[in-house]
Amino acid sequence: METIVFSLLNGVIYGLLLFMLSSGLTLIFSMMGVLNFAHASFYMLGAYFAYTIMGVSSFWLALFIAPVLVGVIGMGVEKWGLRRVHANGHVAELLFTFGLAYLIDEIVKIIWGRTSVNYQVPDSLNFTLFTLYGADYPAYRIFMFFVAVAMLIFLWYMLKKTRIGLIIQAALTHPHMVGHLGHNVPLVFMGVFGAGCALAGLAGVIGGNYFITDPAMAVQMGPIVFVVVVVGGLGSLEGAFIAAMLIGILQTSAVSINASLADIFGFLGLSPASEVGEITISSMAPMLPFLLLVLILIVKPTGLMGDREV
Amino acid sequence: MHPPALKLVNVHKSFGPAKIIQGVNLEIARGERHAIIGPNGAGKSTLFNLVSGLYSLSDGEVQLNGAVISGKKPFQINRMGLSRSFQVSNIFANMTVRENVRCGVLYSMGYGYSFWRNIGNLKEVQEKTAHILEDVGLLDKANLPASLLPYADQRTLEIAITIAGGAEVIMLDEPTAGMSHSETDRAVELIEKAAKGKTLLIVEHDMGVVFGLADRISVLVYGEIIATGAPSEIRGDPRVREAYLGEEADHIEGEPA
Amino acid sequence: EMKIAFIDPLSGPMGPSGDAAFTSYKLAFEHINNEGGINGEQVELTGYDNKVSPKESLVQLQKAIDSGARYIFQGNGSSVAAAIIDAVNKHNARNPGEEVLFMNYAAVTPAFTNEACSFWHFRFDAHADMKMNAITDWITARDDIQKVYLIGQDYVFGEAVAAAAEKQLGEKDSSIEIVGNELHPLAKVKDFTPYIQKIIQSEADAVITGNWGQDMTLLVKAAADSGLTIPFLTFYGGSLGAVAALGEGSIDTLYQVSEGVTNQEASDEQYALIEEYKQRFPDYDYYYHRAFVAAEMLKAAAEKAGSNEPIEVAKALEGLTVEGAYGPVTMRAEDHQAQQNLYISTVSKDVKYGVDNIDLGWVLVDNGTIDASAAEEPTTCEMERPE
Amino acid sequence: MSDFHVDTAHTPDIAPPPSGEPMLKVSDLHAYYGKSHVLHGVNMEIMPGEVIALLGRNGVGRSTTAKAIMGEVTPVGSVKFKGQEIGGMPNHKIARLGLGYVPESRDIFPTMTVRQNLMLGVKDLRNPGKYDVDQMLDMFPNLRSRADNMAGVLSGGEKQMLTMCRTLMGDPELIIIDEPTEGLAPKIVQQVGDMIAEIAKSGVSILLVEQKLSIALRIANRVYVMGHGEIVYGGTPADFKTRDDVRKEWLEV
Amino acid sequence: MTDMTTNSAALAPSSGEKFRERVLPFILFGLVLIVIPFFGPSRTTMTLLNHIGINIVFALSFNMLLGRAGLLTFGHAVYLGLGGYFCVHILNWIDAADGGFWGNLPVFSMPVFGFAMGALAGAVIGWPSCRRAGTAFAMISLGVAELMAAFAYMFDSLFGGEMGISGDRMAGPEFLGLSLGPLEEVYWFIAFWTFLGVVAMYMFTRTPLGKLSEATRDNPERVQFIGYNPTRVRYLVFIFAGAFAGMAGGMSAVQDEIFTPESLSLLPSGAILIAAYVGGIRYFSGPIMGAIVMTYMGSNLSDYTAGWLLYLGIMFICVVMFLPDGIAGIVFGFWRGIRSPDRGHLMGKWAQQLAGVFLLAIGIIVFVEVAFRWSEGYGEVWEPFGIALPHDAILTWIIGIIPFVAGVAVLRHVTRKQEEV
Ligand SMILES: Nc1ncnc2c1ncn2[C@@H]1O[C@H](COP(=O)(O)OP(=O)(O)OP(=O)(O)O)[C@@H](O)[C@H]1O
Ligand SMILES: Nc1ncnc2c1ncn2[C@@H]1O[C@H](COP(=O)(O)OP(=O)(O)OP(=O)(O)O)[C@@H](O)[C@H]1O
Ligand SMILES: CC(C)C[C@H](N)C(=O)O
Ligand SMILES: [Mg+2]
Ligand SMILES: [Mg+2]
Repeated sequence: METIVFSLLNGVIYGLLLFMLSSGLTLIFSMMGVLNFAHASFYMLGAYFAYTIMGVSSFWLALFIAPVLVGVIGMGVEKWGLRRVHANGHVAELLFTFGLAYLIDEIVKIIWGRTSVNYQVPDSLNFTLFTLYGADYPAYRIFMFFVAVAMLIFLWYMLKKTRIGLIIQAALTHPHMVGHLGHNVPLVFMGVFGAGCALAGLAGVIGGNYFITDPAMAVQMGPIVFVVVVVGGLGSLEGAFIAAMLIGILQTSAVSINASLADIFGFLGLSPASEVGEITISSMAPMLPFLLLVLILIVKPTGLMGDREV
Repeated sequence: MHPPALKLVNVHKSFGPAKIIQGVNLEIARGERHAIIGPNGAGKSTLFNLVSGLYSLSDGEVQLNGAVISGKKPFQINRMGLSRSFQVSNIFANMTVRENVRCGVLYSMGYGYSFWRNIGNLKEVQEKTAHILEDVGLLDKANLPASLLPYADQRTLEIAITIAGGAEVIMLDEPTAGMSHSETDRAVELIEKAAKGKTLLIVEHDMGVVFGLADRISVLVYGEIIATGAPSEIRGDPRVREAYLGEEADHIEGEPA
Repeated sequence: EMKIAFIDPLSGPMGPSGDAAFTSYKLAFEHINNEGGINGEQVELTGYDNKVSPKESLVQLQKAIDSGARYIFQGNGSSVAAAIIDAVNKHNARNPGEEVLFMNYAAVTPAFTNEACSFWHFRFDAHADMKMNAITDWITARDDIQKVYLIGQDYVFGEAVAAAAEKQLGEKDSSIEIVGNELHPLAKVKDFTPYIQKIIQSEADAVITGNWGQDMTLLVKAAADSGLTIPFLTFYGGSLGAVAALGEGSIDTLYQVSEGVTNQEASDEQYALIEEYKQRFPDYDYYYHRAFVAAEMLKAAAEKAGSNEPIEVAKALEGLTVEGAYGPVTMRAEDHQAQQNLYISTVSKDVKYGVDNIDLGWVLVDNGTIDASAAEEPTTCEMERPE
Repeated sequence: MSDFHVDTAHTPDIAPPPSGEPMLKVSDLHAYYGKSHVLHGVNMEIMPGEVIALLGRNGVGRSTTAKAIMGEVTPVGSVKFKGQEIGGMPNHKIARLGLGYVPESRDIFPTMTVRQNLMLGVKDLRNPGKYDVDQMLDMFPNLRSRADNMAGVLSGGEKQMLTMCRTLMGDPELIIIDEPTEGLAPKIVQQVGDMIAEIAKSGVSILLVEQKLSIALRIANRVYVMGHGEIVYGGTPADFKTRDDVRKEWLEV
Repeated sequence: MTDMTTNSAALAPSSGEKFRERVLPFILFGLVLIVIPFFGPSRTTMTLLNHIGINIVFALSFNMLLGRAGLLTFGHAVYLGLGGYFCVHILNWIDAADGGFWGNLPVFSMPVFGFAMGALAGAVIGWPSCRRAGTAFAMISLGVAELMAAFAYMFDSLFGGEMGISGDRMAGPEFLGLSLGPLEEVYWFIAFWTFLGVVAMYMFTRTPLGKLSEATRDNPERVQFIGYNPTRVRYLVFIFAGAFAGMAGGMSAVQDEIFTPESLSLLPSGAILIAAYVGGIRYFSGPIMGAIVMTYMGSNLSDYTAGWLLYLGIMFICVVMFLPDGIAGIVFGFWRGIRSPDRGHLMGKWAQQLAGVFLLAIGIIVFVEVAFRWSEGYGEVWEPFGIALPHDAILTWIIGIIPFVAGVAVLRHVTRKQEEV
């Protein structure tokens, strides 16, 4: 029971963070068809900006300014980089963002050093909310929860309920037609890319102090974010949410399961002393998302909720 | 008595709720040159896609020389002797013209997926390629990348790839679309030559081409064949006039070769 | 000029660990150079970043050797050390007359000075069994610890720590129960909360961990967040940031075994060194005492041999004793394992030298001194020596 | 590019347009697809309130003319709308000047409802045009019954109506409509024709690219005929009806 | 095109042309390989050359997928890794064997085993993944790479955990008198297999399957209608690509004598992607050039500057944005240019472009170098050519900004003029 409750609590938090990260990527992909490899780098930028802003001002200010800064950078990238590459096709776009990720990582190292910075949870959120089965539950996690939910609502509202959402959705399939109706499609695209990056930046502000802010954070988060987006179904916000939760809970609960493969498959004659038998579920946690990715792509290439093939 | 080269039995196709092909029955005899005409969106290309295996049928059956081909993969159908072209040029853009045609030749000459033979040393392949290029008049552009060809030449290349494999049944989807008068004339000449002794199924909006080339014509409207017959019958058919030809029927001249 | 290569992570998650040692060697060799070098030759120390990757380390090793370095210092990661030992053995066999020596200052998998020992390898840190001995002694002496949780990094060293703990606890006090034995991926975990959750549920009274670098810091950070306050018996609680992460919570919960503690009684000279280090490298604290010892032993051996040729120096190092700031250090000739005093310390407010730029620091616990003779462990090494 | 310029506007077959300030003036317009040269110097003028039919055989470049005006293909030459050069302008700016375009491909947004499609035609919500959604739906009862359906399931004729209404929502002064009756059943062709006549009555100028002479001649004030990438004839429907030679040479197969 | 005869033989290149274009380059390549050791390269250079050889084979095998078959993969290192691991195991079996098959097996043959293992891995992993192309294929390859790396960390007995597995290349009987101990001997080994690999992969492009892989890249739909199954074509090419990657793994096993799980991960896969792309994926020789340049930079640039990764990133982005044909595109463009009639005009343009790039590079280098030293925080000052450029001096920033702006201006000017033509 305890195990389940804790796994859920932690899994949901991790899942929400994954969702925050992948929502921007989903946004960008569904609008522009660009798989942004540098997305996790924008997440990292968000964390570092927040750290720097917090140094001179407060966390709350950082919470607003850092994502905006990241968004502006994203818009610049779209305007001067991505747009040019667009003509050479999706592979070129993908490689462009791939290179961009390298570049951002290096620049971050120049500015903030090669080791982690001390980006801390603000004092106002640094208290124990409740104690459950002898373990404290920090208030910050609940804060994360609310921010993620707010993001979900905001995105959903933007995509489904506003005219901008409509324009973007229309521009995805018929960009020229939307232009002929008098809407500025390049501006919309730039805005979308910027917004997607800003969302990544926001995730960075929130996640950077929950985890750790160092130059490796982008590389470590990058692949998993792709897993979320692809498993959820490219371009599907709901899918990304479900996949993020699924992966968050899956991975966290795997860590808390002590059973080994032999315990599970013992009836097949798998010996606990054998190399395969002694592998524990918890040690398999890191590879589960990727297993899921490969399986999903083979079985259902549209992902859980997507309506088009990757 | 030979079975018909191509036989469509009660062919249906729906995309979701949209019923695009609604029960087409058609027999095309060996050696026949058959044209399908009809308004845009009637389902002509869809019919081609069904026959050639790109789409799967919702209902009905397609036979090639008596053998059922519906349900087979496009490459299997191709190997059974049916080859098609596309309405929008569908060539290998980054390869040269010669390579394009050579790819079309390879399978029919039995080279399959071979990876132990140097393609340059395959004499027959080279000769057949050159032969086809000469026939279609692209020999002088053989070493140009296909994407650099002018539009009409790309259409010609499209036909060349289609006939390269030497299939018995050739299906051409608007082969002269976008060609000028003289180009169209040349294309018709080429098609006649290539289809000699073979079965030809062609979709065209250019009535000059259709009436000049076809032995028989079928008219497809809203997924149904409303008339099939010799060109003269079709021209006079009031339903066809109403649905497709309109005033134009009066202007179609004889049947120039 | 005597070229010395330092191969360790200098960037990435484990970067600070390597850099802290690198700065220590810089200062140590600077002092040696100021005093006229080794046998009159100035030491030139160069850092090579290996990102804790064995394969990358070999590339860097090759580069170092090609640039003329004959002494290789490395410590972060036994997996790397194993690769370097292997590569150095091969190099020395294939290139007689151009031998290089591997000076291991921190990779403490016991095998390196037992079954896998090599004439070309010298270890200046006490190995895992030796340190674990100190820890298990301390635990068995405490009556309130009945359940112990083992957590470590999933690689040779982590496995060695776990094995040593299991074996020694079983031998010393069969009433102590091991309620968890967990290995997690090296330098990849970002959130230890699920692991801490497991520890809480196991109702353990103490945790033993060999974690280092980021894995140490994040582990105790997650523990603090979840309100877990049982003792953590560590090899590397002194890793950058761990004390800061726990804050005052680290008092009497964070323990470590090391070859010296800055706040223990020492000479003025030593105090001056500690202060100089902090002043030069404000990001770090004086932590790698053995780096200074290793540099000193190298100098002593070379001068004893009267040569900077590795093979001569190696022979001279065998059995050499130098007087360190926290007691004598002897390089045992049998297996090239340094023998020295070990100290168990914990965090206190009442200190001369704080760490992590806060006013908490390490102090010796009662009876925290283990004499070199008590810390000594037998070896199974059958060393092949060049004639 | 060749610099020399044949002023076809004064060849005998092209009657001068009514005098006045043209709403749209296309002069010596060339266009290319890659290396193929499709438009070879198109000249035409459209006066305010006029309905112009652009005729020609398949593939002569009528659609390309429309696309070049709208910036869909790069225009080489001059395109002036209300006196302003619009060649090279981004397409949304052209649209905002009051030039509407209904392309051949229709391009409805299939996953949105009819109503949403219409709403997207409004350029600026704070400043809507003279039509609102309800008026549009009144005009086309067919559409009203499907207002909340996904546009993707509409029939071809309905789609065509929807695209035209959508463009009207943006309050254009001139609409370029490309082959509105292509592939439509004769009955629907009739309907669409009526609708265009309706729109024209409300004062919007129309450039109609059309193949069906019956419709074109019924609603147009003037007719242009294209051949080989240029305008080869211009005149009133009445004059055109007398010109069998033009029909024979440029329109029939 | 000049020869416009209807003679079919004239279509194919003449034997002279064939020789010049298809045989001569390989003879030259072989000669270069043979001549290099006579310049007496240092051990460092030898190691570098050996790694270049390995990466040439690896990059070419990668390009069989990306450049030729249009399959973008983020997991190509998996096949190199598996091939390499297999060979390290064999090295150990040879070492342990007393006679028998393993005892008599020369280490020289390792690449053959790597090839076989790579092919096997390609056949197994390719089976599910080749059913998809495009982004789905790319994502599957990414998942597979992460999965294999995680898997490798779990199975110590096969992959040796963090530590990896090492072997001894001097084990077993000598072959061709090569003990493979000293680096010079390893060089001959690498040179032999590199040459063989390059020739084999070139020949592959000339087979029907090779041509079909290009056709499938350009238009998988159409391939179906000329009688081929695009999935089958991809799958077969995938197996070959895996095999040659495995061969590179075998070469690497002998050169480095160690394999670790991280060699299966995304990082080396990404590195080879960059190398091939920078070299130019549209040319057969592109990846070769890319492998040479990137391996050199990867191992040597870091000696000159801490910012080498940043330079690599900038370079890669520039290639993606401005030179989609990569280094090979420049080289061949230059070669064509100097033989074309308006070479005078072209030379002028190139000179301007070169000047622009040069200025831009100066600007960037100043920024990066100064920034790096500033960020190190040890107060080191960059002194190129004896001019001290501390980060807080205005002069520094002037020296950075002026060439940068000038470079951008020159390059824009050249592009503009080009567009006007
Ligand atoms: N994959 C598909 N999904 C949904 N609808 C389709 C699909 N393919 C074709 N259609 C629809 O089927 C109808 C018939 O299309 P088809 O391309 O067969 O027409 P056609 O007779 O060839 O017309 P044209 O003369 O313009 O080429 C069209 O309304 C088209 O929108
Ligand atoms: N995207 C394109 N790429 C290359 N050529 C094209 C393209 N679009 C059209 N063309 C060619 O340009 C010429 C003019 O095309 P356009 O679409 O303007 O003709 P049209 O007069 O509108 O005829 P229709 O609409 O009846 O086919 C044709 O020869 C056509 O084949
Ligand atoms: C730097 C040290 C913490 C390394 C560790 N003791 C090991 O042997 O792997
Ligand atoms: Mg069609
Ligand atoms: Mg048209």
